Amino acid sequence: MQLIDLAPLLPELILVFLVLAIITVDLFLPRNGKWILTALTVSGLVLVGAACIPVWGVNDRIFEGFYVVDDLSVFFKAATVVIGILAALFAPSYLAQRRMPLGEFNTILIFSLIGMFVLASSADLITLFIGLELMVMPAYLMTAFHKTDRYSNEGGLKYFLLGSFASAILLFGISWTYGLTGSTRIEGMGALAHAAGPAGILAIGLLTVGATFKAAAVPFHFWTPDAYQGAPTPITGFLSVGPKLGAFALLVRLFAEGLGPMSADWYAVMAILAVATMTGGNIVALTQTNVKRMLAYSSIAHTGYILAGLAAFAHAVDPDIRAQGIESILFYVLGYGVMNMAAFAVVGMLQRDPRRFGGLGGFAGLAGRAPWLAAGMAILLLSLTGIPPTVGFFAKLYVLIATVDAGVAWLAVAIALNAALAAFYYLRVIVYMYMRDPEDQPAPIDRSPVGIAALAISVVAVLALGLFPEPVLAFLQASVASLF
Amino acid sequence: MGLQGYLLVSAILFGIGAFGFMARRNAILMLISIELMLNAVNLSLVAFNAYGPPGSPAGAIFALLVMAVAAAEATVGLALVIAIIRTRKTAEVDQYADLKE
Amino acid sequence: MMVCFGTLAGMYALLGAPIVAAAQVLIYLGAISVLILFAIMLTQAGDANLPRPFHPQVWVAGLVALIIVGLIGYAVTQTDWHAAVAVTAISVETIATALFTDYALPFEILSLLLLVAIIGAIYLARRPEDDEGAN
Amino acid sequence: MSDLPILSLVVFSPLIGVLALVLVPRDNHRAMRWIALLAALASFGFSLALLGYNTGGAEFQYREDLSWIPAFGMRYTLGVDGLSVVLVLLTTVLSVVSIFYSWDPIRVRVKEYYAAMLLLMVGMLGVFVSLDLFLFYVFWEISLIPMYLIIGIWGGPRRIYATVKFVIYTLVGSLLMLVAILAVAIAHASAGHPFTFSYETLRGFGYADGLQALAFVAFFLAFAIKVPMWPFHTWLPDAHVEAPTAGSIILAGVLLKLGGYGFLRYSLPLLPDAAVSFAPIVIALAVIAVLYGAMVSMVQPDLKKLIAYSSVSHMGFVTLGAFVFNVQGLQGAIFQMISHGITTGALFLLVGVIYERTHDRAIAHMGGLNARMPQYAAIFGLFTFASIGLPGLSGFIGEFLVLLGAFQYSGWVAAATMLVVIMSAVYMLWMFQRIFFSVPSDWMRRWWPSLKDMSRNEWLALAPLIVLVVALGVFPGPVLDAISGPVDRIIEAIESSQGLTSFSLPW
Repeated sequence: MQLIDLAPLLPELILVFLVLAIITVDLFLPRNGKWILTALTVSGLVLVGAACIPVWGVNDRIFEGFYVVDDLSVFFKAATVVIGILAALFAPSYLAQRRMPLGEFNTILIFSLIGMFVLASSADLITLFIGLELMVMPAYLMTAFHKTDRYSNEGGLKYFLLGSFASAILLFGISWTYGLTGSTRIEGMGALAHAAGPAGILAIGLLTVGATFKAAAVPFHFWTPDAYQGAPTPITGFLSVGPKLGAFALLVRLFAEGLGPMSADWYAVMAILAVATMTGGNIVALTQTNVKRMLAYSSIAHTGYILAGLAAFAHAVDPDIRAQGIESILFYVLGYGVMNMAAFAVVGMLQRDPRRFGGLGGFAGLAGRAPWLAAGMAILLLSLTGIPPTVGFFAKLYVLIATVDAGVAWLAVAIALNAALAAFYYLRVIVYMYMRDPEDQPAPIDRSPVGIAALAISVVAVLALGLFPEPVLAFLQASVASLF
Repeated sequence: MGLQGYLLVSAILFGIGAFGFMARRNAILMLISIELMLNAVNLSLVAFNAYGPPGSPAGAIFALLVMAVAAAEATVGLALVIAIIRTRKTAEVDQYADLKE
Repeated sequence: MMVCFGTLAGMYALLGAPIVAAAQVLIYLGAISVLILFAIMLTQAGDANLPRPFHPQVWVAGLVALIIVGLIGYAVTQTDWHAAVAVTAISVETIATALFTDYALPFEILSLLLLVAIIGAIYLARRPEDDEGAN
Repeated sequence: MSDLPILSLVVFSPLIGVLALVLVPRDNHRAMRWIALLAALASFGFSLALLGYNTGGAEFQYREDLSWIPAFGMRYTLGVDGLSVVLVLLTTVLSVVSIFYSWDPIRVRVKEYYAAMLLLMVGMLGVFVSLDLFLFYVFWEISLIPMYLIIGIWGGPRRIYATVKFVIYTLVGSLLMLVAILAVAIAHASAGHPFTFSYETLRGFGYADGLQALAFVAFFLAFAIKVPMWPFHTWLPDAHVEAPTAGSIILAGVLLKLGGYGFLRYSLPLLPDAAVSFAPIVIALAVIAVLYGAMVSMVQPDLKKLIAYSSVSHMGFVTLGAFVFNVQGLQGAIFQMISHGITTGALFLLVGVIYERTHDRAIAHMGGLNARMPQYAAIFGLFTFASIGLPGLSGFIGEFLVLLGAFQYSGWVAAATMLVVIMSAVYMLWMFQRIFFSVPSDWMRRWWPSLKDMSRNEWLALAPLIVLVVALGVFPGPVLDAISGPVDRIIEAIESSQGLTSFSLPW
């Protein structure tokens, strides 16, 4: 094998070297020099992002067809890098206060990113499955990362057990797909249509259950709140976004690319799952008084909106409109990634005192105590609600356009009503921040410069992408075009 | 006993695993149940491979890879169990109910 | 459990995949079972007699599991496996060659997976006091 | 002159004020007040340039058109016709008034307050000048959040309940409207046209009946909640009672007009067939709103609530006038919006005046105020009469024209609304009598020594409104001229439509 063959793998290779570098450097760093790890991680990730540029437009299958470097995968990788950088910036201060080691955190984080890269580029069910495991295994570990904390342990174990259960189901579906089509290639999955009958349905059913389990769709969502609440807060931010990005990469690969030709068969299931997921997530989030848990449930609702994009893809016939469904998924995942991570980071900043668990009370009167932080959080919450001019609004708009265009306007109405429902609990946090007086002993605020800077960047990005999404849209449309 | 026979065995094994996962409340036993499910998958993979188009070892290799994944899962899972037992002294999942409202 | 793993190895051998059978013996019987036994011994030192081995909703679980088996069984029996004729034995060489040529990439990724599992497990299982002192 | 982007300047000069506010130190309230006032005045100054609107010229003037998000054909298109011009002027005037009036009453979180007020201005002005449906929606939503904060932070004791109710009501309507906007644009695009949200392009397109009906319902919900129409009005009294005075002024003066403007600008010309078919039920709801608002007003013990319910009644006239589809009705509807904006804004301001002195708004607590505050009584009287519709003041023209329009539509509708004119005279005059001429209550006597008549600032704030209410009453000509073009266009669109033909609605 010549070295030139590896050129399309440049981003992945850099990641692997990065992770090795971190492990090595970590050994030699004094305890007060751990900040270098963050610098190393972030600069490495920036380098990975830069390495994505030459890979753009390659559109090649490598490794005997196991791995595809198309523009779609590059988009997912770029989004992954963004999320990874944010995670690496938000976490250190929180971890340091609780005496958790930075080296292991960065190592595990990057392993998870590699998993997401592999997942995004899979052209084969074998790679897909191993990529998935490589993504979620670190996620289990990160959930339990605060190992002296019983909540963290508990969340990690529950996440692990249910996640592995889902993996087994997905794997069984993959096995049957292989058995019925005689191939493990994703592009060969369309042959399942010929193997109609109970076995084909069974395979698709198992794949659906397994994949939506990973994406945390109702009714397979019950692991999320426990895992999210248990995990250290900045990690929760990553978990609610990273593995979700991966899960949607999986769904796009499996359902849009693999099962796309027979989308009429699974459209109804996806549409029902979408509505159940957004409504279920919202209704439970309404009853939460803990912001961390509320954001966890609301992330389920957001999964529902994204699934609606997939349903739009499935229902449309015109290839342009089908592409729009996928584009809406990608835009939503990216926009949601930035805003949700930042929102969790704010929750984390209010947990400087480790006995704080992100209750609403900690937010009371925040506007008076930390006006900038409150304003930033307010913008993020408005974005999560979907109020213009924010990226959250545009993301919802994209899904709405896709659904209306695909002729499933009822799904659009469901999204609209759900967004109004979600306003209840998102605005409640704003009410606490701006309209209530602080508690007697308000939660101390963690003002680490790195975290604040990352937050500022995220908020600006949320506004800028909401006002001028055009550059991302162009990138997006080009990358989805590589799928069709 | 033919492909159908193997697949039926695999189905039963998968069912037992799923039952064990849902019914047992001990983290380690749940982990074992998941291992059973993965074994069911492996059996079906190898069976499909054996009766499938000749010459391609995809299923068998996939099964090998799944075994490695299962080993990794077991490692992580047991590490998690050990960590949680340090803070709680029990492996019963029912008693891990702190993460509620 | 170990009997089950062992029987499976036999089946793999019957299915003409001796290398898989060997791996099954090595990994499951050799490694995973021992690991699990070890964990059971570690965890159940104190309370040997468990109050409730099963979840209260055991019947629901049983029903769901039966439905799963039923559905899969139905699918198995209803499908016309016309291709299913003979057992084609796969030689060790075939697998070995394939594993390091065609399947090189999944293999490499898998190695990363194992690496992170080891790192994570060591981190989690190490005693908490060591966090600050050791490195 | 013509190449100066007047409309952008009008809309965004308050935003520059917001940015300037950010830089001011937190405790320098004086600078903040001046910055806010200057920003609002700048916007008002630019809006005066719109007086050069040529009533005989092109439909939309002062146009600006820039590409924004080409992927979906969204453009930054601004432009005004006569209808927009009068509403923009109303908005800038009332904003200046309410910001100026807030100088004294608002003493906490001053920076946030003025930032919210200015942002609110941006949203409202943007709605009136957008000619792109998507841009319109963005501005529509932008106007929501500042009002939410204004009520929620500086409002009365039940402010949180009121503000959440306000937001949720509005949001449900507007999100459904968003879906309708998308549906309309996509229907146009899927007929082979390029994807666009341009109002002027989408307007002339014949949409399928089913789409029109559904889209009309969605638009109607959004606008009817904003107007607000019975039975979607319940958020309004709560919001008014809890809002700070300036918030009430803007809410009654401008925000409710967004709904009326929406009917006239979007519901009728965009979906004429559905509008024709739905008109009877809308008129029925409007008549109910007019009657209901008036009847409930009669029994209100709280001054602000009384005026709030009278708004429901008065805004019912607007909807009624809009949906009878004749020149008088439409002109009356627009004029009524302007007049209601001025009089109700002024009335809320006057309620604020007494509230600042006594911290109470219960009508039963007051009485005999004429003796202590004669100037106040005189102004209050002026606006009470304007609200009743006394000839010579602005309120008369609007109500009279709507009645004429309603009469052409149906004698019964006209008779029912005529009844309300009498009822409104009853409750307004009764209120006026109770406040100013009855025997002062014991409670009021306690405040007696501290009751001062109108201050200079209060006079200054009210002066423009006094001038306008008289001027419009005596010389309605310019406004009627300005809106005649838009009214004719609406009539044209309606008359060329057949109603929904493919299916009949049950009325």
